[in-house]
Amino acid sequence: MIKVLLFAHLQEKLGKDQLDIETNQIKISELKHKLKDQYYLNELDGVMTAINEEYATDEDVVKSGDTVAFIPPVSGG
Amino acid sequence: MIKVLLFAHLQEKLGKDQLDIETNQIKISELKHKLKDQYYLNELDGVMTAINEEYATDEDVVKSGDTVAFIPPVSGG
Amino acid sequence: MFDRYSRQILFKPIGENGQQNIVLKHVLIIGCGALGSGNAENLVRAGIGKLTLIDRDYVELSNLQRQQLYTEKNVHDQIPKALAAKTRLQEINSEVEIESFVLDATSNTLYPIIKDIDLVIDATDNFETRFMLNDLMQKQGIPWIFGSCVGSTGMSYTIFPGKTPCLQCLLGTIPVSGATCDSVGIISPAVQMVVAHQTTEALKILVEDTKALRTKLITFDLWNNHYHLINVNRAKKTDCPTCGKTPSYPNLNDESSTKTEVLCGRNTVQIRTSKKLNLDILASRLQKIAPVKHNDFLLSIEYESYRLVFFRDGRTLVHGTDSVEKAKTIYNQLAG
Amino acid sequence: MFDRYSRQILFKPIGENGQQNIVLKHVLIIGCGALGSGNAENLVRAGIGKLTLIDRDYVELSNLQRQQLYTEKNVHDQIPKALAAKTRLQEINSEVEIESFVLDATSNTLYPIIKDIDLVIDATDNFETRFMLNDLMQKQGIPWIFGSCVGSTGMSYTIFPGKTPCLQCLLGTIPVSGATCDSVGIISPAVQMVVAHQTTEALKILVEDTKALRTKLITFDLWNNHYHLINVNRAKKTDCPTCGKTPSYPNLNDESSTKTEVLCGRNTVQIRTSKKLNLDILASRLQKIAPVKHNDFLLSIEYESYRLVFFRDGRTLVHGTDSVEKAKTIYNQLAG
Repeated sequence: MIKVLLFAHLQEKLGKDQLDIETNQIKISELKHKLKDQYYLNELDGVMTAINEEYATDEDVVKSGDTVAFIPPVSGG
Repeated sequence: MIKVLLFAHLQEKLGKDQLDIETNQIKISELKHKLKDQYYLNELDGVMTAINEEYATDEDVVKSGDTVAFIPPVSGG
Repeated sequence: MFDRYSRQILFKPIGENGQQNIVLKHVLIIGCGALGSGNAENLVRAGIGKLTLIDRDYVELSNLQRQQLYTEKNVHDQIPKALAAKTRLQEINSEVEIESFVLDATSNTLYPIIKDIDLVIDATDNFETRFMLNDLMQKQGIPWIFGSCVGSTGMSYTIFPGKTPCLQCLLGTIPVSGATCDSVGIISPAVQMVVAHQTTEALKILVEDTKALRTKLITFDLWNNHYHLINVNRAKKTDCPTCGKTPSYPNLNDESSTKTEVLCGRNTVQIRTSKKLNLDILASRLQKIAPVKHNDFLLSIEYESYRLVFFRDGRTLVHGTDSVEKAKTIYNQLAG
Repeated sequence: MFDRYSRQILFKPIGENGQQNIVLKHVLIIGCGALGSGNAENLVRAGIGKLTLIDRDYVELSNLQRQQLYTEKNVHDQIPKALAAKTRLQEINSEVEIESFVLDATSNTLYPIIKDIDLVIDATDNFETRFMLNDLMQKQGIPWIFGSCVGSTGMSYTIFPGKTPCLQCLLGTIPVSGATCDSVGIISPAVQMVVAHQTTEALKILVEDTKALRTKLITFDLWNNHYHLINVNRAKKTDCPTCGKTPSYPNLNDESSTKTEVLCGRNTVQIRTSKKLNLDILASRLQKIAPVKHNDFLLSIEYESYRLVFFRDGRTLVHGTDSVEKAKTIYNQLAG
């Protein structure tokens, strides 16, 4: 199982701040696809990704037990 | 191994903010004794203790792999 | 009507309804130092209905480094913090009703103030006052938000009578900690971190979004890059003398009419009497001894190596000693 | 000399030496909104040697909820933020040298300002300016502290040219995010959290305690009780167009002499020309059309359903539309 944390407007779109995804391992790019398909989270392009609090790219692979965070940059100041 | 985090003046007294203690399990009261003996941390009375971010008492037992935090209350405002 | 709060109303968990709630609420902030300044400014900018402030001190030069409501002019004029705070806060938002008291926060002075208070924010600088407050809040059933800071560290926890552990549960006894801002210093961001957490929880309570409440104790160290959330549910004690089944409220003892107190780390003793001081009479007496500075609220005089500040409410600060005996001697020489 | 900074000098990682360093340093803050106000006040209270402020906007009523330097009087007088900020900051600390510019922060306006700057604090409200700043800081080798906030969330990261990944490495391209304070709102504690982290890292840099630097990106959500530190070392790209081996600085393109910009979520268009405006001449012309409000820095007029604000530096804000075409039409009708 993979734990997915969502921030800012992704949270609002989904109505909650975390999700559990049942899979053993998945590439970040595939995980994004999955979330776009299942939850209409089209805002996942251009967000920062972290696996277990480490910066990750679309090519990285996440494994069962890992926590993935999708962090959309916010612009206000 | 047990990871010990120290805050505020405990940190200053020790000169660092964490310690590793080589043991399989130990009661918090014994761990405090050990630290008082080895590092002269007499300020450990009256500090809050947490094991893995959960409030703990002197009677609780900490096991290898756990993180113990000693948090002295600060009074300023 | 709510144009000035538009950015806060746009924030979904507040919205129009939340703002309507905020405008109806009454918050008491105890202490107008660093944490008190920050929280008061936040709540006033957020449009709180009514704010009550209580503080016993006046603005000093070394406060300016971290106490955001005050200016050099306040230092020069030796204005009590509760009044300087009110003046600045009304310039920021004239719509908010602000009440301010230049008083020691004791159970005696707080009783008449807290009757219609929705929430109390702890901005005191010592655990004696916090334990008294803890008893009083449990007795009255008012939620309060503990906060403290020193150096680059701080902590905060929200206490709901009947629901959460209380301060007595968490700490057992009044901590004997040498770490005050006056002994090991403080940087202003540590203040703001605590303020940010206190104001956020205050807003959640004021807009009645209780399921969003943090429930955990936070502790952080900005210089050493630590931030921890501690689950303290287990700390609740059924035999707690404050929030247990048969509370005795051990910190609500009557205060004697004259009391002295060493202000930790400040090289200052406070002497408190129950009778008010007539500052005009005192001024005319003291100016024969040394030049006095005098405004509506206090009178200060340099005498030998000491500086004494007399307040209208009957308190005197003797700066330049941490000996109660010495302070009393000087006090009696001048005002006895 | 350092009596007013005594609580900060007592803090061991600063001390006397650190304070001596702070007093010699020169910081530039870009933007005097919420983050800019908070950071500027902190640094001025901390005794920074010299502070330079740049902001293009003036104080509006909806700013007061979270922008801590401003009052109702500033709103009434329509004072540019950079100037209102300076006035308040000097009341707080008259010893600090403060320079303020009512200007758009562009590579053209920043070049002459940054020559002896030790550190830049990002307090802008959009990523276009941040990417330009990222290029400029890499080119000049100046460290800067990214910060942003919206709703109850925020983030911050410290960028050292030659050492850390840059903003381009982290984000790839300028993000197209709809989430601004003007679209989804903001609460003041989110501002203070970012400010607390920016000021702390600034103090570490100013006192040259680089080994204490956080190095990780923080992101938090105060309403939902999240706080994360993300290790971003892996993000550094050797072929980055800004900080890579052969930088092209893609965001430092020349700005054309007239430029329009929709201010996201504010229903406002900014029109920028390279020639300064003579506000007196403009006032005498426009007051035949409608009543004008006019001070030394700007002139405002209500016209049909629009409000136009003309700045002396050649910029005009057209409030009441987000159509560039419409804004240009109105502008040309009045000032063309």
